[in-house]
Amino acid sequence: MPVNYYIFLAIALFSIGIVGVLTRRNAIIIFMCIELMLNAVNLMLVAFSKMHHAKALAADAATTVGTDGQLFVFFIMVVAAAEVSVGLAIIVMMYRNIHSVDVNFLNRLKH
Amino acid sequence: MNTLLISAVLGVLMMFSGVLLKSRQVIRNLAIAGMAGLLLVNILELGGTTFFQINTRDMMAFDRFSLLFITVAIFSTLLYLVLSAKDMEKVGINYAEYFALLFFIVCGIVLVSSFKSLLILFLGVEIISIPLYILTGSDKRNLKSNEASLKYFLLGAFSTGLMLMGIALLYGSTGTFSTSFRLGPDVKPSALMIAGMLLLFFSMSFKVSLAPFHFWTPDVYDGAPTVFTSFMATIVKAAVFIGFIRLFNNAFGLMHGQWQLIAAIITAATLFIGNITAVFQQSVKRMLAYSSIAQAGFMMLSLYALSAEAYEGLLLYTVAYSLATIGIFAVLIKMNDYTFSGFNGFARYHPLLAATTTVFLLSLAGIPLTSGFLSKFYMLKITLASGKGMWLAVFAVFMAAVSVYYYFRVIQAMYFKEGDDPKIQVTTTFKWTLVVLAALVILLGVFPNLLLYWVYF
Amino acid sequence: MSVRLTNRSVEVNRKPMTFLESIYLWNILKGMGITISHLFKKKATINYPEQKRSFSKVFRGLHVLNRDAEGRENCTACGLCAVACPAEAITMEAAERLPGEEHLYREEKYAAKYEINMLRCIFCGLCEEACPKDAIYLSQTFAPANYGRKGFIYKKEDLLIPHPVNEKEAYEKALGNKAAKNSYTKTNNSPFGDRVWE
Amino acid sequence: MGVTQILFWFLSVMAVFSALMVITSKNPVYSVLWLIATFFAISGHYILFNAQFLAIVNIIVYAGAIMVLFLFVIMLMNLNRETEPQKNRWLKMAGAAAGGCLLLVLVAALKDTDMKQQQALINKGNIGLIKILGKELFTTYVVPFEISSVLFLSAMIGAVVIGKKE
Amino acid sequence: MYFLSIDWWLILEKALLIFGIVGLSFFIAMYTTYAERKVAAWLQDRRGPNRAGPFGIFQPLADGGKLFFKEEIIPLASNKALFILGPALAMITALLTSTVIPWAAPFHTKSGGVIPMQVADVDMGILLVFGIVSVGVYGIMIGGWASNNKFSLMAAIRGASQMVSYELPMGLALIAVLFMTGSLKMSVIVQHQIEHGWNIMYQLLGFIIFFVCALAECNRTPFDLPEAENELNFGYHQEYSSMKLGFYLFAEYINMFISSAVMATVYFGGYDIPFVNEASWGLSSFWMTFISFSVLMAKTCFFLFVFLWIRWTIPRFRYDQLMNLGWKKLIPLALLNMIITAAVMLWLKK
Amino acid sequence: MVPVLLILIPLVTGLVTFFFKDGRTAKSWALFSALATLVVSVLGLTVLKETKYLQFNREWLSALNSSFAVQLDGMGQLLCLLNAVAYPLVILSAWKNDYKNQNNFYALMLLAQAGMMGVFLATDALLFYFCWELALIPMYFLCSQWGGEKRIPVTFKFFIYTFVGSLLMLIGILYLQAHTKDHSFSWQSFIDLRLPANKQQWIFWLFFVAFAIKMPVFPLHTWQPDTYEQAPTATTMILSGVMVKMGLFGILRWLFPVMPFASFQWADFITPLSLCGAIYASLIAIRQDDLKRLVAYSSIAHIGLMCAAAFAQNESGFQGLMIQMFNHGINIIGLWIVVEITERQFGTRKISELGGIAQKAPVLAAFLVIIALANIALPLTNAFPGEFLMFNGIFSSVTVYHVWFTVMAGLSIIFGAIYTLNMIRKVFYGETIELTRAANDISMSEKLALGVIVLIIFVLGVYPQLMLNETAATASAVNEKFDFVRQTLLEQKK
Repeated sequence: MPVNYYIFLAIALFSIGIVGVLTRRNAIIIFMCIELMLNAVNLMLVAFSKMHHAKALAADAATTVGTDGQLFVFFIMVVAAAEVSVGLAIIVMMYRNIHSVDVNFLNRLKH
Repeated sequence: MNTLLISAVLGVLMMFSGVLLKSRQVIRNLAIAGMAGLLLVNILELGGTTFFQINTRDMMAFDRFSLLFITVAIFSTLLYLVLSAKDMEKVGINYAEYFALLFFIVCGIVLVSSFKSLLILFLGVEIISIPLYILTGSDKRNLKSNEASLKYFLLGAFSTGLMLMGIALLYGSTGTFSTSFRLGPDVKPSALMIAGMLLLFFSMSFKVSLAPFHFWTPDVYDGAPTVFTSFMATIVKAAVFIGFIRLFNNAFGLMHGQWQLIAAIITAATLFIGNITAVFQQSVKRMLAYSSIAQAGFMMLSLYALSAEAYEGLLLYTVAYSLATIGIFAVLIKMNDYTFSGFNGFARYHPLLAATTTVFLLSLAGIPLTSGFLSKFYMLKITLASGKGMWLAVFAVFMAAVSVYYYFRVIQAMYFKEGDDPKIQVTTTFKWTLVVLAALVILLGVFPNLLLYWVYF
Repeated sequence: MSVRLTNRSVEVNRKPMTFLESIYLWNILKGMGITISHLFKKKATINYPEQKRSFSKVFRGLHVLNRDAEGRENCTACGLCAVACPAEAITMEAAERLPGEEHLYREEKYAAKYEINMLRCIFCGLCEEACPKDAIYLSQTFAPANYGRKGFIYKKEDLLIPHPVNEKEAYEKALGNKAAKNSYTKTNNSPFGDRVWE
Repeated sequence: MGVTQILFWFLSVMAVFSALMVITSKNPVYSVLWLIATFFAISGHYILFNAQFLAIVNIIVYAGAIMVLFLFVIMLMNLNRETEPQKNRWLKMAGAAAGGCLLLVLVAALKDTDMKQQQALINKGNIGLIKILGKELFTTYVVPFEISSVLFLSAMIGAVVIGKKE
Repeated sequence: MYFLSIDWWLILEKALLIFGIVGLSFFIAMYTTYAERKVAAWLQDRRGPNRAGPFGIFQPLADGGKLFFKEEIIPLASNKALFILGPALAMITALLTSTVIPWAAPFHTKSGGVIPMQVADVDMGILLVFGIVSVGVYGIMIGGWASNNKFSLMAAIRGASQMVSYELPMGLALIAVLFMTGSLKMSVIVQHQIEHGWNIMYQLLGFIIFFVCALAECNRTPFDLPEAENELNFGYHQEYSSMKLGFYLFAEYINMFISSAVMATVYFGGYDIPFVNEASWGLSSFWMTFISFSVLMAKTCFFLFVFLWIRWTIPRFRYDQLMNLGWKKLIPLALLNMIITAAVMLWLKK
Repeated sequence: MVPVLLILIPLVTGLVTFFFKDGRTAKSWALFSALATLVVSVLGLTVLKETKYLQFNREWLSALNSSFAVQLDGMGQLLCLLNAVAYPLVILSAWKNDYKNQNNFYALMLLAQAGMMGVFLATDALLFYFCWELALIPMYFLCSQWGGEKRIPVTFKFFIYTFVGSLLMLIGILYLQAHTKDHSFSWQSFIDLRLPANKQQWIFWLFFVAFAIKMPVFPLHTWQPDTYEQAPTATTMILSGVMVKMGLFGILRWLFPVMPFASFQWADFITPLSLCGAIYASLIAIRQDDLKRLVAYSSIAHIGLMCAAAFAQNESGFQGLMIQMFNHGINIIGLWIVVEITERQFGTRKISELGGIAQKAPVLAAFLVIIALANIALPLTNAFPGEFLMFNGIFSSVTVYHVWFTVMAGLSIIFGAIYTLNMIRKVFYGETIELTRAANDISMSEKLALGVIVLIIFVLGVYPQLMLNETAATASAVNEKFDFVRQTLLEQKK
C-alpha cells in the first residue's frame, strides 16, 4: 500500500480525536479522544516503520530497519497505560467531590 | 547516568520509607539527605566520575551542559526540600509518596536535559508530567486542587498527543528517532518534517506554557498545593525548557531561520500576555503563575537566538529564576492569605523574611546586582547578538518594566503598608536557608563567573 | 475464663495467618481430600418415585374417621377431639340420628359436619387419644399437595374410611395402615425406623 | 483489488466510522464501545503490516485493560444519555470546524510530498515479530525500557496517592 | 496474516478444523454441565441427574431445549442493543481462544502433506489467548450494565475487575514457561515439552498460580463472586433468560474447557504421552493423531474434573480476600517464580 | 584607588548601617562616612592627581567581557565632588529629623551615594548600568518608606519611568557591545566603535530616553514634581541635587562621544524640547503655592536649560554645563535645606500660609536670599559663570535657530528670577503672621550646612577659574567629536 493512505488515515483519526477533545464536555470522553489520537500516532508510526523497512529491504535482505518505529509504538502504549491509570484516578476523585465529570464545571479557579 | 539511576532508586526507597518509617521527620531528613547525595554524585559525574557505565546507544548524552543543568536542578530541589519539605505535611497523608514522586520527577529532569533520542524526550516529559498531575491533585478534598489536576492532566495528555504526532511525522521523514539528523540549512525540508517540527514546537510550548498555549498554567499553579506549585513553576519548568532548547538546537538548529519568526511571535505573545495579565491579579500565587509565563517568554529568547551563549544564558536564567521563585514560594506557603493585602505590613513582623523576599522579587524583576538581572541581560544580549531581534528586545524590555509593577506591589505591601501580624511560624533552619538563597541570588548577580566559569561547551 | 461445661468446646485460634497459611493451599488440599473421599462413598439418596423409604412405626399421618364393622360411623360428635386439639384445627356440627339411619350412625348423635384444617393440624395425635369412641385415628399417609388453601380443609367425606362392606378392598387397604401401626413391636425401636425398602 | 486492498479499505472505513461514532455518540458507554471497535480496526491494520506483536499488545493493553477501566468508571458514575453534559451547538460547530481545518491543512501539507512513491510493506517483513522486537527491546532499547518502569512506578504511586481514602 | 495468501484447500481444511473444534467445545461444555451436577452429587453422597436417558445422559440436551424454548424476556429499561451484544461477545471470545491450541499431533497425509491440528499456529500464540481473554471481560460488563439492574452492574464490575486483576499473575506465571521454551508458539511449547519433559516438573509453583488464576478468569468457585447469590442474587445475568442466559452459562463452561486445554498444553505436555516414545510404535498417522488427541482430551477432562471438584469443596472467597490473594500473594509469588526461573536458567547457561 | 574608595566607602558603610540598632549612632556613622568620602574625593582632585591613583581596572564579569573599570576624569570629577559635598550637607541639615528606622534610612542613602558615585566613575558600560540602577533602588525605598501621603503610587511612577528608561539603555549598551570589535563594554571601545551614522539613530534614542527621563526633559518629566513633593526632603535634596545630574552626565559621557552623528542630527529636535520644558516648568513654578513643588519645577527649568546647552554642542556650552551641574547641585540643595527647615518649623509648605519669617529668623533669611540669588545666577554667585557659558554656547551653536533658542533660554531665566524672588518676598518678608510668630532661628548644624553652601557659592562665584581649569580639557575633547561630525557632514554635502 502507498504509505500516503496510511498517513491520511492516521491524520483523519487524529483530527477526529482533536475534534472530540474540542467538542465534548465529558472529561472521560475527552480523555478517550486523546487515546484515539495516540492510536492514530501509533498507526502512523507502524506505517512509517514498514516504509523504512521496505526501503532498507531493497538493499539488505536481513535488515532490521524499522524496528525502532514499532518499539516506539510499544512505548507509547506503555505510557498510555500509565497515564490512564492516573487520569482515571483523577477523574474519579473529581467525581467523588462534585458528582460530575463535566469540564464546564472546571471554572472554580476563575473566581 | 549517576543521577538517573540513583534518583530512581531513591524514589523507590522513599516509597518504602512511608511503609517502614513512622516518623515524618525521619522521612523528610532521608529525602533531604538523598537529594544531597544526588547532588554529590552528580558533581562527581561532572568531575568525570561515573559509577555506571551504561551504553545508552546514543540515546542520551551527558554532556557538560546537561550535567550542569542537572546539578543546578538538583541543587535547587535540595534548597526547595530544605525550605518547604515540612509544608508537604499539610497537603495530605501520603507524605513519603510525595518525596518518591519528587525523586521520580528528578529522573525525568535528567532525561529531558540529556536526551538525544526523541524516545527519551517523550519518556522524560511523561515521567515529569505524570507525577505532577498527581501532586497537583494531591490535596484531595480541595476542589480547586482537583480541578487543577484534571485540567492539567487533560491538557497535558493532549499536548503529549500532539508531541507524539510530531515525532511520528519526523520519523516518517528521517527514519530515525535520533535528534542528530540535522538537516542542513540549504536543504529544503519535507512537508512531513515541517509539520512534525511545528507540532513538536506547539506541544513543547504547551509544556512550558508559552502563549497562546499557556491558559492552563495559572489555573493549575493556582489550584495545586502551593508547595508543589513552587516545584512545578521552577525546576520542572526550567527542565522542560532545557529539553525544548536541546531538541530544537540539536534537531532543527540548522533550520533555525525557518522557525525563528514563529519563535519570535510566540515569545512576544508570551511576554505580553504573561505580564499584562499578571498586573491584574489579586492573589500573589496567581500573580506568580502569570509571572512564570512571563519569565518563560524571556527564556524563549534563548530559543529565538539559539547560539552557544543562548545556552549559557538559559542556564543562568533557569538558576536565577528557580532560586528566586523557590524563595518566594517558600515564604508564600507559610502565609495564610495569598492576596497582596495579605502581605501588608509583613516587613514589620518578619523583617528577615521580608528582606529576603524583596531580594527575590528584585531578582525576578531583573534589578541589577541580582542574578535575575544578569539572566535577563544575557537574554537581551543574545537576542541582539543574533542581529535581528531589536524589536523583540525592546518589547521585552517594556514588558520587563511592566513586570516591575506587579513584583513591586508585593514589596510595597510588605514595607509601605500597614497590616496585621500574619502569625506565621518559621524555624531557624528555614530562615537561614532563605538567607543563603538570597545570598546566592546576589552572589550570582555580582559574580556570575562562579557559575559561568563552569559553562563552556 | 468461663467454666467449661463440656470437653467439646475449642478455643478459637485468632493468630494471624502466616504467609503460607494465607495462600490457603494446604488447607484447600486437605479439603479436597475430604471431598474426593466422598466420591467413593455409598450414596445416601434413593430414586424416590421408584424407591420409597418406609415410615417409622410411630408415624402420625392423615386423620381417618372410623366406622365399625358394619360400616356405621363411630363418631358421636362429642367434641372432645376439638377440645383436645392444640391447633384448633377441628370443627364439627352435631345432629340427631333420625329414625332409619341406624345403619349409618352407631350412636343416636352423629357429626353432621366434620372438618379438619390440615394446614393447621400439627399431627400431634391428641385427638386420637381424646376420642372415647375410637372414632378418629391418624393413619400413615400424608396429605397430598393441593392448589388452594380450601383444598386443605378436609371434609367428613374426605376423612371417612371406606365402607367395610360396600368397598371392601379399599377398606382393607386403609385398614392395613392402621394394622401396621398397631402391630408396633419392640424390634423397631429406632425413632427413624429401619432402612426397609418396600 | 486484492484481498489486502479490500481488507485495507474495510479496516480503514471501520476505523474512521467508529472513531466518528466515538465523538458523536450521546451515550458514553457507546463511545467506549466504538472506541474499542476503532482499536480493533487499528489492530487489524497492524496485522496487515504483519506487526503481530503490536496488534496483540494493542488489544491486550488498549482494549483489554485501558478501555475496561474506562468502562468501569463510566458505569460506576452511571453516566448515560440524560446526564451526559453537552456543549452548546455553536461551540461544537467551532470545535468541529477547527478539527476539520487541521485535517485539511495537514492533508494539504502532506499531499505533495515524495511519500506518494513510498510503499509501506504489507504482509511481508518480519520486523513485527516478537523475536526481533524483543531482541531489539532488550539490547538497544534497554535503557528506555528500564526508564518506563520508573514511569510505571510513579503512575502506581500516583494512583495510590489519589485513590486512597484518607 | 499469512493465511490470506494461501490456497483454498487450506481454508477448507481450517474450516473443517474450526467446525470440529467449535463442535467439540459445545459438546464438552454441554457435558460439563452434566458433569458438574453429577460430580456435585457424588461428592455430596448424592446421585445426580438420572432421569433423561440412561444415567441422565440426555440431561444437557433437555436443559438446552428448555433454554431454547423459554420465553425471551428483555427488560424494558435495558439497553436493548447492548443487552443482546453482551452474551454474544461472551460466547465469541470464549470460542476464539481455542484457535491456537494444538489439539493433536500433526496429521501426515499419504501425499506427504502435513495437516497441523491447530487452527492457527500464530507467532503470538499464548499472547493471543491473553488478548482474547482480556477482551472477554466485555461480555460480562456490557451484559451486566445493559440489564439496568444494580445487582447485575455490581456483579459485572466485580467480575471484570477480578478478571483484569488475575490476568496479571497469570501472565507472570506464564513468562517463566516462556523463558524455558523461548517461544510463544503453542506448537513449539508442546514440542519443547516432548523433548525436555513436561513443564510441570520445572514450574510447579507457576502452574499452581496459573491454575488459581484460571479459576478466577472463568469466574469459578471459589472466585465466583459475580454470581454470589447471597449478595447479588443471580449476578450479571440476572435479567437474562432463554438462550441468552444459555450463552452466558455455556461461555463459562467453554472457558473452563479451553483453560483446561491450555493448562494441559502449556504445563502437561499437550498431546504428549508421558514416559513413552509413541513414535516408535509405528502406528499410522491417523492413529497417532487420534491417540494424541485422546491424550490431550484426557488431560483436559482431568482438569475439568478438578475444576468441578474444587467448586464443590471450597467455599466462596470474600471480595477483599479475592483481591488480596491476587495482588498481594499471587503476583509476588509469580514474580518470585519468574526471577528464580530466570536465575536458574542463567546459571545453567554458564 | 581613589575611585574605588569613592564607591566602596559609601557602599560598605551603607551596608553596615543596616545593622545599627540605634538611630543616632547610624546618623553619626553616616555623617562620618560622608565626610570620609568627601575627604577622599577632595584628595583625589588635589593631592593624588596622578592617573595611576585615579584609574582602576579589575577583572569582573569576565564571561561577559565586562570589567570593573572606574576612572576619575574630567567629566566625572566635579560631579563626584558634588556628590561628596552634598552628603555631609544633607545629613547635617537633616540632623534634627528623627526618621523611623533611621539606620535603614541612612543605609539606603549611603547606598544611593555609592550608586551615583559609580555612575560618575564607571568607564565600563555595564558597570555604569549597574550603578545607575543601584542608585535608583535605594531611592525607591527611601521615597516609598519615608515619603508623604501619596508616596507609594508616586514613587512607583518614578521608579517605573526610570526603570523603563534604563532598560532601554541596556538594550543600547548591548547592541553597541555586540558590535564592538573586542565585544567589550569599555568606554574606550564604545568610542572606537564609530557606528555608521544611520545605525546611530535607533541607539541614540535608546540611550537618550533613559537620560531624558532621569533629567527630566519636557515630555518625560511628569514623575518629577510629584516625587520631589512626596519624597522626604533629605532624599529630595539628593534627587534634585545629584541624581538628575546622572542624566546630563550620561549624555556627556556616553551619548555624545559614542554617537556624535545622531546626537548632532537630533540636536535641533531636542534643544527646543528642553527649552520649552524649561519655560513651561518656570511658568508652572510661578503659579505654584507649594514650596517643594516650586523648587521642583525650578529644578526642571534649570535642567532643561542645561540640556539645551549640552545639545548646543560646542566647547562653551559643555564647559558651562559641567560647571553648572556642580553649582546647580549646590544651590538646589541649599534651597531644599531652607524648605526643609521651614517645613519642619511650621508644618506647612504652602507659600500662602507663610510670611515674615525673616524677622524671626534673620540668619535663615540671609542664607536663603544668597542661595536664591545664586539660583537665578546673579553675577558673583557660582551659577553665573556657568549660565553665562551656557548662553554663550547656545547662542554660538551651529543650528540656524540659535537666536531663537537663546531667546527662549533667556525667557526661562527671567521667569526663574520672577518665581524665586516672589517666593522670597512672600515667605520671608512682609509681616509675620500667626504661624510664623513663634519661629526660631536655625540650629548649629543647619548653620554649618548652609554656611558651607554659601561659602561655596561665593568662592566659586568670585573665582570660577578653579572649575574652568578642570573642565576645559574635557569640554574640548567632547567638542572634538562634534568638530569631526560637522566636518564629515560638510564634506558629504559637498
